Amino acid sequence: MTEFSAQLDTPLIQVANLSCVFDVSKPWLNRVVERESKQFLRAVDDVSFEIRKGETLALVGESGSGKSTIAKMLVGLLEPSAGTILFDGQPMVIDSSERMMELRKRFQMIFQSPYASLNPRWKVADVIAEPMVVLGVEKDSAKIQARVGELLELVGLSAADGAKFPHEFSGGQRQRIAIARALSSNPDFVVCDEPTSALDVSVQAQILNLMRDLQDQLGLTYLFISHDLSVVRHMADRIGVLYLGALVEIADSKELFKAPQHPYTRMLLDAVPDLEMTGRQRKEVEGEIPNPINPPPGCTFHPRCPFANERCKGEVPHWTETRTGVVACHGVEEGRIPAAEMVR
Amino acid sequence: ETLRWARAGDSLTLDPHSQNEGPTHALSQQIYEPLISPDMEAKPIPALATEWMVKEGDPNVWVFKLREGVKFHGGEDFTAEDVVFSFNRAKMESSDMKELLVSIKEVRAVDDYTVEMETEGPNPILPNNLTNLFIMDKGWAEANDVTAPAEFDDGEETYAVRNANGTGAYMLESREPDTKTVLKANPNYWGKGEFPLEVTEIIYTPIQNAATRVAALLSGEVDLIQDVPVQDIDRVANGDGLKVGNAPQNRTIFFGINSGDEDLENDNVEGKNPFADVRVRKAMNMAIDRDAIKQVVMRGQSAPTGVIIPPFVNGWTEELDAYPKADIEAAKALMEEAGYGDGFEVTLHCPNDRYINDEAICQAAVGMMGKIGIKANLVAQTKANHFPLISGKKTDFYLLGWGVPTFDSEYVFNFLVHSTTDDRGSWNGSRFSNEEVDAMIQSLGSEVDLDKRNETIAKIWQVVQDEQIYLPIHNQVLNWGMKSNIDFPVQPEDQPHFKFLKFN
Amino acid sequence: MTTPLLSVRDLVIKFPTRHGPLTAVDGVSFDLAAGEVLGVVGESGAGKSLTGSAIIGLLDPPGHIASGEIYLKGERIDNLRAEDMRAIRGRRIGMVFQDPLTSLNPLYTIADQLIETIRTHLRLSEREARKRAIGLLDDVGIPAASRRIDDYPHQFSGGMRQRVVIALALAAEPELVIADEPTTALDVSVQAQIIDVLKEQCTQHGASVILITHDMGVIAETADRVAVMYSGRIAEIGPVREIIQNAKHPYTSGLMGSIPTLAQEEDRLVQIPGAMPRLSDIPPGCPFNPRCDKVFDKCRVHRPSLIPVENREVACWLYEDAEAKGAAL
Amino acid sequence: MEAVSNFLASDLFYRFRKSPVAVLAFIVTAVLVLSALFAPLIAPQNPFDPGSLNLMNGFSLPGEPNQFTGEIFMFGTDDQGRDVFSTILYGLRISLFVGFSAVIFAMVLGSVLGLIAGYTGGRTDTIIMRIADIQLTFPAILVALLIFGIAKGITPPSYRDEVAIWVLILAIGLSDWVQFARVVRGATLVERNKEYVQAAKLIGRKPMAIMLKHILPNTLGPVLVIATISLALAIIAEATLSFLGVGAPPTQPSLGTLIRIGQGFLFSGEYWILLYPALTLLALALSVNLLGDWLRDALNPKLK
Amino acid sequence: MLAYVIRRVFQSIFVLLMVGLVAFSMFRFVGDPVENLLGQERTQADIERVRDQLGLNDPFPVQYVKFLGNALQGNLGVSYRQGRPVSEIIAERAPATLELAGVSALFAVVFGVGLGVFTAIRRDGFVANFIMTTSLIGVSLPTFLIGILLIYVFAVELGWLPSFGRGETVKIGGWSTGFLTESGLKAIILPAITLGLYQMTLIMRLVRSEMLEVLRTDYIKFARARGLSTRAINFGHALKNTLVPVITVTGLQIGSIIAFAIITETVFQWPGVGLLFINAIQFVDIPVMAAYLMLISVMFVLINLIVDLLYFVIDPRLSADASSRGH
Ligand SMILES: Nc1ncnc2c1ncn2[C@@H]1O[C@H](COP(=O)(O)OP(=O)(O)OP(=O)(O)O)[C@@H](O)[C@H]1O
Ligand SMILES: Nc1ncnc2c1ncn2[C@@H]1O[C@H](COP(=O)(O)OP(=O)(O)OP(=O)(O)O)[C@@H](O)[C@H]1O
Ligand SMILES: [Mg+2]
Ligand SMILES: [Mg+2]
Ligand code: NI
Repeated sequence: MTEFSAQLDTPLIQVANLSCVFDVSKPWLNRVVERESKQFLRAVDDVSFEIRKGETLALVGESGSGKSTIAKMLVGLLEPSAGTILFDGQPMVIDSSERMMELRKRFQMIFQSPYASLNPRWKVADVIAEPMVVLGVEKDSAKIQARVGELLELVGLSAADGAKFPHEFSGGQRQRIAIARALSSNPDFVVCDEPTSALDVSVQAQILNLMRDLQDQLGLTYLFISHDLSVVRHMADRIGVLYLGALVEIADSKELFKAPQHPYTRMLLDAVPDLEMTGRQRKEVEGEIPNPINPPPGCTFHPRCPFANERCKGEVPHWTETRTGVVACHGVEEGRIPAAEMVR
Repeated sequence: ETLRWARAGDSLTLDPHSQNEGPTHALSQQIYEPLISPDMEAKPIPALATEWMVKEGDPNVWVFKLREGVKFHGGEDFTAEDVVFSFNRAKMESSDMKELLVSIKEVRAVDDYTVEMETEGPNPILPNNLTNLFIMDKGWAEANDVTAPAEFDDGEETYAVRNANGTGAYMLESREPDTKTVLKANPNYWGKGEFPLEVTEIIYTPIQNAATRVAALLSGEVDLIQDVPVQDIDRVANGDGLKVGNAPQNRTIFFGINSGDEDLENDNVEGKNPFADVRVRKAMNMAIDRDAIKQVVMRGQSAPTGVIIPPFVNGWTEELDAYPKADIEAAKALMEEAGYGDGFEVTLHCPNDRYINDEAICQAAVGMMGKIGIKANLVAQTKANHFPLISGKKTDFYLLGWGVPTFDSEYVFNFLVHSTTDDRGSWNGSRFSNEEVDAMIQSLGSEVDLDKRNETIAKIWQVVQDEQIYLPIHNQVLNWGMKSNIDFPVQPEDQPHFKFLKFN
Repeated sequence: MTTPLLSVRDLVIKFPTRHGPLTAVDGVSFDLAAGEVLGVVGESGAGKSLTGSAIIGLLDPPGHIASGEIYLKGERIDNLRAEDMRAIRGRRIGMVFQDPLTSLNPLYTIADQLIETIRTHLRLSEREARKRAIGLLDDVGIPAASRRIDDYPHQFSGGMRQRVVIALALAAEPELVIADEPTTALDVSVQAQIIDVLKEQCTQHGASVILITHDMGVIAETADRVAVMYSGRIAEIGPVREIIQNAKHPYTSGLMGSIPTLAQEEDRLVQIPGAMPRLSDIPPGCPFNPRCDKVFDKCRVHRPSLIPVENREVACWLYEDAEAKGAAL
Repeated sequence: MEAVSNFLASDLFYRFRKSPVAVLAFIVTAVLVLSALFAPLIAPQNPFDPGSLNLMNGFSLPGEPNQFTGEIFMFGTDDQGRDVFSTILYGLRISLFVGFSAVIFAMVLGSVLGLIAGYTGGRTDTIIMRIADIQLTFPAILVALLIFGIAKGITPPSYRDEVAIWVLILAIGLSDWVQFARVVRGATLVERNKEYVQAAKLIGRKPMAIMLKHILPNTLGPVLVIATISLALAIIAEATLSFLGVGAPPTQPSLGTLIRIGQGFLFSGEYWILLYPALTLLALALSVNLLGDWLRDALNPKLK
Repeated sequence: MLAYVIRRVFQSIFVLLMVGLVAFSMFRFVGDPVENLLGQERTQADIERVRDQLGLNDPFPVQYVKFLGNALQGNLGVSYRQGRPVSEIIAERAPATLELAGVSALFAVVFGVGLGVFTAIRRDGFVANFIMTTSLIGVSLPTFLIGILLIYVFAVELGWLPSFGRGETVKIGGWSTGFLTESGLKAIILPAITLGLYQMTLIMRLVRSEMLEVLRTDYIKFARARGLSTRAINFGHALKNTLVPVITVTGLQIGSIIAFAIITETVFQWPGVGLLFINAIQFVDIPVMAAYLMLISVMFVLINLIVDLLYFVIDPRLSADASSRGH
C-alpha cells in the first residue's frame, strides 16, 4: 500500500492492490495430453497508487510491463482480477448502469496510434461528437456541431476540418483529433497511453505542449504512459516504474531522475542515449525482460540485477519508503546499494 | 463379330425375377429365355416352349410343350422341372414378376417336356404375360442358394444378382454394373441355324447422358445405341457409316386430369373442380395441337393419337385413334360454356427423365392450355418424385406414359380406368369411377368368348373417349442409331434380341 | 584526396503517380569515408529509407532513381545490371532492416539462412560455412551459438533476432552496412545493446555504417557524422557533436529543441509549427520555409543547395554569406 | 453529389480508368444488367408467358423466316418456339436475380455470423466457426442438392414453381456464406483490437452498436471483393444445378437452364439454342470475374 | 500435436454424425424408393410390405440410429437398385473416382502452382496477364458445358480421345486401375481436365496473389539485400512461404473435386461413385446415397486432417510450442 501520499490534495483516483491475470492456458485437451497445468499471465501484479487532482502521474516500463493493462482497467475497458479502483471516491464497476454512464463522462483516453484510434470510415466531426452523443452530454445537433468546431480549434485545427476523413490528416493532426474527441465529454481525467510514441519528435513536441496547455486550461488530471524517460520527465509530476507487472518504484519526477533508487530504474535511465553528449558513463542493461508467464521468483528483477543476492532470489520485496518516494527493493531496504552516481 | 451396345440405363440385376423393368429384361433376354419369346416385331414366337394350347376340356389349364435337348450355359439339361421351379420362384412375394402371374393357380410338370398351368378362371391371354418370364436352372439355383429373388432387407447380395445361368444365345462373361457387361456367344445354343447369330460378343455399356451417348456413336466408340434423342436423329442418320432405325413403340403418352374429386388441391378455383366438367376436358383436348408437338417437340418422331393405347393393342381402332385438329376458338367457346371463360390456374406435374422429351411436351402443353385461359404451372421433376404423386392421387393434371405388355386393352382398363380398389385402378389418377364400367372391366378377365370380350372392350373405350378421361398425345417412336453395316430392325418393346442381328 | 568509400551525387528518386511524378528524394549528395559511421536523421517521410534502399539497389518499383550517381569506391553502382548489383549486395554492402520479427524467413532455420548467404558470396563448403556462421553468431553475442543455430527465428526474442540479422548482414564481410532504424522495434533496454553490437561488429570488420534513425540520441552516441534530412533533401550534414550542440539550419535547431531531455528542465518544448509537407506539395524554394522562423524572401523562391559552413554543409540561405566568406578565405 | 465527385476523383476510379480490361468488363456487365432489368421493354416476346408462344415457331434459324409461320427471329428460336434473344434477356434476369440474391443472402448471413464470431470470441466463435467447418465439409453442390431436396419435400407441390427460385437462392447462398464469415471474422479480429473500437467501448457503446457502426463498415472492402467473385460463382452454380435438374424451372429458364436445354442440341445443328445463352453466360461471368479480380487488386493496399 | 489430432478426430466424428443426420433427414424428401422398387403392376399391399421390410415405417430417429449402428459395423446396407451391399458397390466404384480425382488434382496443382508462380514473377508481363484473363474463362462456364464441348471437339470432331468411360482397366487386388492401359490413360484426359480446370484456376490465382504478397515481405527484401539469387528467392524463399496458405485451399479444393466429380462423371459416363450417386438419386436408392455422403465427408475430413498435419511439416512455428519451451 502507498501510505506516503499524505498530501493535501484529494486523490481523484485511488488504486489499491490492482491485479490483472490473463488465462493463457492451452485448450483443455492439449493440457491433458501434454500433461500441463493451466498457465496464467500476471500482467499487473498488486499495484497500488493514487493520482491527485490536476496532477500527472506517469508510468514507465519496458514493453509488456503492464502499462497499458493498468490504463485499460482504469478506464473500464478491462475488468481487474483483483483490487479496487476508486474514481473520486466512487468504485468503478464495468456495467452500463446509470451511475457508470455518469462516471464515464469524467474519464477519457488518448491512444498510442493516431492511425488506428480513429475510425477511417467516419468523418472527423462524427468521431469527435460520438462521446457527446452516446454519453448524452449534448443532445442538440446544432450545439454539438458548434462544440465540435470549438474543440477542433482548441487542439489547433480548424472547424472546417470536421468535414474531412481521418486519412486526410497527418499523424500529428490525427492525434489532435483524438485529443479533441477525448475532451468532448468534458472529462476530468485523461489516460494517455503512449500518445506520442508513433510521432516524430517535432510533432511530439507539439502534442506534448498541447497536452500541457490543455491541462493548465482545463485542470485535467493525467495518467501518462510512456517508455520514453525523457518524455516522462517532461510531462510528469510523479512517476511510477513498472517491471513485469509490478510497481517497483514511485517517486516525485524530479527526484526520480536525480536519485533513482531501484536498480531497475537506474538501469532504465542508463539505457537512455546521451543526447547532450555529456560523456556520461552508460552502463548497458543486461539481458532481456523474462517471460511473464513464468516470472522469476522473489524479486522478479533479480536475474538482471547487479546487486542481487540470495534474499532477492527468494523473497518478494516490500515497499520501502525513501527520501523521494517508495521503492520495492531489498537492496534499498538494506541500504546495500550505493547511491546513484548521476552525473548531472 | 463384336457388337458394342449402349443405352441410357443399365440392367438393375441379372436375377430374372426381381425386377420387371425394360433395360433389365433387355439384358436378361440375351442370357435367359422365356417359354415364349417376342421376336423383333414383338410377335410371340416359340422359345423354350415349342407349342402351347388351352387344355382340351379344361379352359382353366394351359399346356406347354417344351423344347428338347436344350442345355443351360452350365451344361445342365433343361426340363419341365426347371419351368415349374422358375414359375414358382417368379410367384414368390419378393418377385417383381408375380403380378403377371396372379391368375396362375398352379404350374405342374406333366412329364419332362410338358408343363401345365392352371389358372383361376379361363385366361385366354396368359401366353402374352409370359414373354419376359425367364427360366432358370433349378439345380444351379439351389446350389447357389438363390431359390428366391432377393429380398430388400437382406444384408447380402444374392448370387443371382451378378451371375446368370440361362439357356440364351449369349453367356455372361463379365459384369460391372453401370459400367460394362460383356457377353459371349453360347456355343451350344439350340437356335443355331435358326437365327443369324452373327454377333459373337456383346459389350454393353450404359451411357446416361444423351449427348455423350450420341457422341460415342458418332465417334465410333459404340456400334448401336438405343434412345437416340430425337433432335440428333438427323445427325446420326447423316453420319459417316451410321444409320437410324425406327419403329412405333408400345407406349402412349397422355395427360391425366382429375375429374373425380369434388375440389382440386392444385388449382385456384374455390370449392369446385373445373375438371369435373366434361366440357372443360373436351376443351383441353381440343386445345392440344398434337401435330405441332409431333412436328417441333418430337421432330416428327411420334404418332399423334386420340386414344391412350398404341395400335398393337387389342381394342385399338382407327376411329379411336383419330384425334381432333387443334381448335382454339372452339375450345374457348366450350370453356365459356362451362363457365370458365376467364380460365383458371392449375399445377401440371411432369416427369423429366422418363419419356422422350417429356418435359418439353409438358412445356408445349402449358402454352396450349394458356391459349384457352388455363394457366398451368409446370412442375417437372425426376420420375422418382413424379410417379408417387400419381399413384398417391396427389396430382390433378399430369403426364404419364403407358405401355401394354399384354397387348390387350384389359391391362389398360385395370390400371387406368377401373376405380381405385385394392387390386385395380392403382394408376387411375383421373379418379374416374363408374360402377358400370368397373363391372365391365372385371368381366373381361374371365370372358372366354373373344368376340363378346372385344365388344365389351369397345364399349368401355367408348365411355373413356366420351368422358374424355384422359388427353392422349401420341405414341412414342423408338429410334436406334447404329453402324450402317448392321441389319437390325427396331423392336417395338425397345428390346433388342441380338441373336437376330445381321451384318452386311 | 582519397576516394571515399561511398559517394552519392545528386540522387533524385521519383515515383510516377497519376498526378505526375513525385520527387521523394531530391538531390541528395554525401560522401562516406571508410570506417566512418554516418547517421541519417529526419522525420518520417524525409526520404531516409529511400536513400538507403537506393544505395543497395532495392528501390521498390515504381520508385526509381531519376538522376544522380552512386559510387562505391569510385565505381559507379547505380546503373549496374541486376546480376552485377546482386553480387554487390550482401558481399560489399550489407543491410539491416527495422523489424527483426519480419526480417527472417520463418520457415528456415538460422543456420539455413546464414549458410545460404555465406555460400552465395564466399566459396566455402557447407561445413566451413556453418563454422563461420557459428562464429558470426558468437560475435553478435548469441549465447550457445552452436546449439541455437539450428533453431527457427520464432524461437528467438526480438533482440536476439536483431543480432541474427546483423550477423546475416555481416556474413560476407561487406565494406558498408546500411542499418535502417535497427532499434525502433525493440525495447528501450535492448536498443542500446543492439547499437553497441552493430557498432562494435562494424568496427571490427572495418565496415562503414550508414545508420538511419529518427532517434537523435542514438546518433549522438554512435555516429561520426550526421546528415539531417528534410523533405527529401539534406538540410545539414556534418560532425555529430557540432550539429547537436550548435545546429545551424533552423530546422535542425528546431528539431534539437523539440526533443525533451533528461538533463534540462524545460517548461515548454521548442515547437516547430506545422508538419513536413507532403511530397505532392513541397513548396518552392526551401522546403522548410513555411515553418521557418527565420524565413526571408529568397527562401520562398530559390532552393538552397548545401553550403559549406565551417566543417559542415548547410542548405540554408542564411549561410549564403558564409559561403562567400569561405570562398574568400 | 459530393460522393460522386469524390468517387470520380478517387484513386480507385483513376485506376479503373487506366485499366482497359476493367472498363470493358464493367461495360459488358452494365449492358447485361441493364438489358436484364429492362428485358420487358427490349425483348420482342415474353417467353415466360407460354400462352403467347407458338410452338410452330420452334427451331427457327437465326435471322431466317420460319418455314411454317414465316416469322423471323434474330437469334432463332428454341424447341418451344421461344425467341432465343428474348429468352436470354429474361433468363439473364433470373440468373442475375438468383445470383444477386444468393450473394446478398450469403453476404448478410456470413457477415453477421463472422462479425459476431470475431467480436464475441470464445465459445460463440468456436461454435460458429465449427459450423462453418462442417459447411465446408459439404461441397457446395451437395449442399444445394440437399437443400433442394428438403425444400421440395416440405413445400406443397403447387407452390414449387414459385419456391424453386427461392430455394435456389437459399441453396447457393448457404453454400457460400462461409467465406464471407471467415473474411469478416478475420477483419473483425483485426478491427476489434484497434483503438477506435476501444474508444467506443470506453464511452459505453453497446457491442451491437460497435459491431454495426464501427467494425462492419471497415470490413466492407474484402467483402465487396468476395461478393463480386461470388456473384460469378453463384451464376455458374445455378447453371450447374440446372444441369442436375434442380435449377430454375424450364418454363422460366435461367441462363443455366437454357444452356442445359441447349446442350441437347449441340450435335443436331441447332447451335444457336446453346451458343447464344452460353456466350451470354460467358460474357457475364467473365466480366464479373474480371471486375472482381481487378477490384481485389485495386483494394489491396499492399499491391499498390 | 497429439492433442490437435485428437481434437480433429473428435471434430470429424461430430461432422460425420451431422452429415449423417442431414443426409438422413433429406432422404425423406427425395422421393419414395418403394415406387421404384416395385413395378407399375404393384398393389397397395406390396407397397406396405416393402416399406415395412425396409424399415421406412419406423420413426425417423429409429431409422437414423439403425443406420448408424449398422454403419459402425461396416454394414452400409443393401442398394435398393442393385440389390448388392453398398459397401461392395462403393469399393468397386471408388477407384474410378479416386483415380479421376487424383489426376485432376495433380493437374490442378501442377498447373495451378506452376502458372501461379509464373504469373506472380512476371507480374506485369503480357503473357502473365493473358494467362490471368483467359484462365477466368475456365471458371466462367459451367463444368458440364466444358465437358460436352471437350467431347464435341476431341471425341466427335477430331476423334482423338474417347468420349466416355474409363477404357480398359486392369485389376490389381481389389483395385481396378485405368493407368496401365493406353485406352485407360487416354480416357482419363478429358474428364480430368474438365474436373480440374476450375480448381486449377483457383489454385493458380491463389498462388499468384499469395506469392505477390510474400514477395513484398520484409524477409524477402532482406534476402535480396543479402544478395541471394533471384532463383533462390523465388523458389527457395517465396514459394515455400506461399505454400502454407495454398495448402489449405488446395485441400478444400481436392474435396470439392471429389464432389464435383458428380457432374463430370455424368457427362463422361465415368463409372465412379459420383455417377453412382446420381443414379441413386434418380432411383431414391437411400443406402447408396447415405453411404456416398458419408464417404465424401470421410474423405473431406481425412484430407483436411492431412492438410493440417502438412502444416506441421512445413511451418516450424506450429510445432514450436512443444520444442521451444525452455529457451
Ligand atoms: N488480452 C490479453 N491476454 C493475454 N495476455 C495479455 C493480454 N493483454 C496483455 N497481455 C499481456 O500482459 C502483459 C502486459 O501487457 P501491456 O499491454 O499492459 O504491456 P505494456 O506495458 O503496455 O507494453 P507496451 O509498451 O508494449 O505497450 C504482456 O505480457 C502482455 O503480453
Ligand atoms: N512506393 C511509394 N510510392 C509513393 N511514395 C512513396 C513510396 N515509397 C515511399 N514513398 C514516399 O517517399 C517519401 C520518403 O520515404 P522514406 O521511406 O524514405 O521515408 P523515411 O525517411 O524512411 O521515413 P520513416 O522514418 O517513416 O521510415 C515518403 O514521403 C513516402 O511517402
Ligand atoms: Mg502498451
Ligand atoms: Mg524509413
Ligand atoms: Ni532485488
